[in-house]
Amino acid sequence: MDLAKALSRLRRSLWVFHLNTGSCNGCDIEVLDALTPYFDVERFGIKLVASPRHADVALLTGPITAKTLPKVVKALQAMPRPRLVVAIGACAVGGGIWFDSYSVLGGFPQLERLLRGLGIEIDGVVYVPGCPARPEAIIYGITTLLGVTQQRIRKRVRSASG
Amino acid sequence: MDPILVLASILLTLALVAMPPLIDGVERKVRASIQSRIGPPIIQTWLDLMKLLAKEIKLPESSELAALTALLSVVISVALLCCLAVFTAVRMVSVGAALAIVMLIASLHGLSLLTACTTANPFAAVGSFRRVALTIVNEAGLLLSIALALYSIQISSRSLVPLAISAAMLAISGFANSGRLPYDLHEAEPELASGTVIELSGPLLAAEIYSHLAERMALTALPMYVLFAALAKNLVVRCLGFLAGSIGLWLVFAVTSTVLGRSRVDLAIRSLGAVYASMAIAWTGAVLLC
Amino acid sequence: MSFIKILGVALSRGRATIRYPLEPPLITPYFRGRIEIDPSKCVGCGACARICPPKAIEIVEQGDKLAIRYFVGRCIFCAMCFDVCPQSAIEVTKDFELASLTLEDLYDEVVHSRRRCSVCGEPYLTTKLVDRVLQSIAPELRERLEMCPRCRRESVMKVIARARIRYAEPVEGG
Amino acid sequence: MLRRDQVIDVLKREMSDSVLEISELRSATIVSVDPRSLPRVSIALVALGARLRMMVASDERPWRACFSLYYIYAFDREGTNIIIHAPLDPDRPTAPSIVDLVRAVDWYELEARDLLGIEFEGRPPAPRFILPDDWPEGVYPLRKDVSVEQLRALYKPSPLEEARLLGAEEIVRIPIGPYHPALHEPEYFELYVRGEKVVGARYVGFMVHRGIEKLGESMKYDQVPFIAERICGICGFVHSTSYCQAVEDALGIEVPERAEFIRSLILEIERVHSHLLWFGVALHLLGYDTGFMHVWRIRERVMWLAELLTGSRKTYGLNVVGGVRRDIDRDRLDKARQVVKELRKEFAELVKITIDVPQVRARLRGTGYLSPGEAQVFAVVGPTARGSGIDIDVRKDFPYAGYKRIRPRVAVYSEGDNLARTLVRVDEVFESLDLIERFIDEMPGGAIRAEKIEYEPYRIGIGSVEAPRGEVIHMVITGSRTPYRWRVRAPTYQNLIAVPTMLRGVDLADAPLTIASIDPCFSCTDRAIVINVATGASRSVSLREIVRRRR
Repeated sequence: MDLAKALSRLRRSLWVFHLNTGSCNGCDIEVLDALTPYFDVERFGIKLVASPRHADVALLTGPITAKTLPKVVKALQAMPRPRLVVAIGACAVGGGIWFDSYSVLGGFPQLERLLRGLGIEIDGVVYVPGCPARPEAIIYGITTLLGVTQQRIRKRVRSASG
Repeated sequence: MDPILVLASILLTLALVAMPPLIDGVERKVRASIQSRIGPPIIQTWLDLMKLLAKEIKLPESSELAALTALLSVVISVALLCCLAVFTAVRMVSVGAALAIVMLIASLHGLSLLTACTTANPFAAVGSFRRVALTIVNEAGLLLSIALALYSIQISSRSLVPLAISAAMLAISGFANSGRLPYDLHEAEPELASGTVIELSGPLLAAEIYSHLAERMALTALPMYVLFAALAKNLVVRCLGFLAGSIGLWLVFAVTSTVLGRSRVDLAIRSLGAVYASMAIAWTGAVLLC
Repeated sequence: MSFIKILGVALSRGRATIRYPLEPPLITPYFRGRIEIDPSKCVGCGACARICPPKAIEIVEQGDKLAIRYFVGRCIFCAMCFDVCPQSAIEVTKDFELASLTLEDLYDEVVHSRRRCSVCGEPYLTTKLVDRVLQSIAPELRERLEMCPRCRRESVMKVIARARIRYAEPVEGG
Repeated sequence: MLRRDQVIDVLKREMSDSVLEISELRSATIVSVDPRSLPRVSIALVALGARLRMMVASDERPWRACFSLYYIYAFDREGTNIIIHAPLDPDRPTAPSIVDLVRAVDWYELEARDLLGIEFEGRPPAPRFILPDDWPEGVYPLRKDVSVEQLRALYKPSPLEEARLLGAEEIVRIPIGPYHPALHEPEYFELYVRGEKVVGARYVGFMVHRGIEKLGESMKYDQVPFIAERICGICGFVHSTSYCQAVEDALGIEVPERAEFIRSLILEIERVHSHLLWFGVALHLLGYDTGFMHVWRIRERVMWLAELLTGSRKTYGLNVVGGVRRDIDRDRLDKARQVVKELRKEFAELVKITIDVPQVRARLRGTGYLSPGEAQVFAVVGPTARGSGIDIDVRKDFPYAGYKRIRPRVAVYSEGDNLARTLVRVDEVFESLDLIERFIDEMPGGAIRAEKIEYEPYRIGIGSVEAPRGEVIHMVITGSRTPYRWRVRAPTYQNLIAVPTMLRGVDLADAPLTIASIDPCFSCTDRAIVINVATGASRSVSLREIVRRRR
């Protein structure tokens, strides 16, 4: 299987699977909103599918609660490669307001470490901050992942005394 | 055989084989504009298929048969399109031709049931059982309307009304058979599953999608084949009329399914039964009157 | 059959889609996006870090340096930090295009130098904060502000102890 | 008319031996009773027509050396709250179960058992569903002697699934995943089906347990509204309002009227967006995607309006204890009025069209039936109750915020099917649009936040709000710097119990819509973990078995 070829074809046809890992629904309704007339992601060839077997991208929302973790791992494992992940919202990116709770894993970075241990490769990740991430932000995240738009934000370290 | 007929058959077959994903793209665009949005580019379905071909195949355990059934269904659906194209080009309207078409359609449905069983997914199974339940009613309707159409052609010199009624009936059974709203019951529960193909991935899924679209094309083209093969004597008019009619009917179907919701198995069977019965009565009336 | 009218609705409303990112987003002037810390105004007092509900702003102490670290990935865009900042160093922008391919790029640090305690030499508050406070308080209190909290406590305790002895003396003597 | 004192009289007269103490709160009366007399007290209250709003269990050993149970009963018509408080033994907390008498208490008891280790006598032993299967024995997260840090050290989530006693994986096998039919929420109903008919159902959920109540007990008073808002991303403002009202109730804070009007205004905007969202999703579940798209198209205006008024499309971040953070100027209020006007027209047109679609009509009418009697027994709330002819609405029964001055008209339908619940919501959208206009017109001037707030420990307050899904109720026991105990009860928590009843006899195809017809919000409910075991009485066959047999 030619990963590079498949990845380049994803640029014009992207099927997404919505993976809620215990989010508050805020990002989830914005994901759904992105499908509706005002934002209409279908114009990019993006389609929401019901089975991870059909999906190219998992739209991951939520901080990954203990109870969903095994199911999330299984769903990601079921996706055929190349498989991408869009971590949507403060919870999926950094654990959100509950990052230090006892019953959550605390976002996709932690999950990625676990996945690596289990031998499940992810071929691309984009982090979309927001609480909830607005539909435009989700669109921007996906286009950034596909290389259509450029990432704007960069790490900054500035001195206060200067 | 006349070489021009051979050429026409080949061209028509190629057009029919290449068209389904393209018209599906148009259908998606039409649906989008009814929903006040832009929608995907017209070649989107082709792009989707190309992408799926490049993806990894992930098979659930003990479902090696799925690969076989997926390929087989592509072969059968292409054969189906082939039959329609050739029969139209050479103006072959007979009981034998009708039987060949019905057999091919029935075997496609049988195959999708087999695919669902190989994947052992409960939703795939529910989906295919529903499809079978609906198919039993539909196949009866299809057979009936083809029989009525064949008879109407024979009496078409007397009156065209019976032929029109039977063609409409054929179109309705084609619409119900093509897995569009409100009759896409095999999709099981909307978000829990995508019906019989739920466990397939990559090229296998592409094969299933293509064969599904090809079957849709065949079902749409069926009433056009009956009409044009029976009535149009000129080869060019016949072939182009057949093609244009099929595309037009496809778009009518697209708009119809966009303004309707999904039916339920019992409702669907009841409503379809009522439609077939009343149309058969109307046809009988028309035959008796002319 | 009035459900057919949906076609009329579609026709009369036309296309609703905004071609973002080609067209501007559907955003109001009141939208709260990423916060921007002005390093020239920030004194590193840490009020923002204390109020931040998801702890997206943290104080990181590393030796002589103290960093106000803002992790936009965990930010909930509530603007509580904007409300509490005594220096008005925090601005709420309308920036929502924050998608990043790496986690690293979601961090924004404002680094302060820390003042060393005049007694034990341990770093404590930021130089800027101490300087700012030094300007505004009475000269006799300045000395104490130049100490770290521990040394200040000790010096205060010493004063209190001394006072108590002085206060106790006449009682015992009498 | 039943008055608070009459109820107290009855309690005093009939069980003088077991009533320990009676004290008055701002919005309720607390009656402390001997735990052993709980069944008798419950019977007496239910006989008088009380409805169980919530039960709160709390570890009060550091405060008054006991565990406590608070049963909050309401007499809706009179707007009276009676809290039955039962102090339990600090070392071996046990209480008699009243689930046989008050059906609605089922989940509360299970939750108290699992999160606080309180034993309820007379319940059949149920397996633990609270917290993940591999959660350590004897650790109760809501007890005060264990901190969040300790819990994190004790338990690490495991990526590999443990075998489930329930056989939950029997029906839906990954890779479909137990994802919500409407919103892809991780929730899971086990359906028992014969042919196409559902003969029983069981909710296997609490996938979204994020430990909110525990976290809230370590946050400052003004930080809690933000976590409360994130209990639910659809109706979050309801939770932050409810929390703030509970604290204000406990401490006797007077909220300026303008702040109350702003709260009500935003609550109604949230209701409109939530109901439009639900209506769209319901149409989508019926396969009518065109309707879904158009409903969401007009909903986008509401989202835009919410952002204009509050600065965020969702999770508005407006509430703080004692009022609201930001004022809304005249200019924006005028724009809101404009949006409301357009919306009313467009929505009326769309409702007419969508309800007329043959499949939508046929599949809404008569499906998912819940009789008024059953609705009462399960103590369901919100549109689920109002669709079954029960006329309750917090805005009317326990007026709060702006509803003290402006009373809403309440839509009630008695059919009890999916259509009735849909129509209740449709009517409520129109009513909310009217209310928004009235709140804008009659908005008083003045301050938007109470001036000085002093936090005193160990005061009890309750705050309740009519959310789009029904009654939300929060109870707060104050601490000196953070809330001591904060209990949240979302409407779905009450309504889910009724779903298996509604599903019985429904076609498999209509099951997702029926589940969705209570407008479930699992993230609200799952801040704690519970399971309901209410399977069909008849011989139940799992879907997968059917598949196997037919093959």
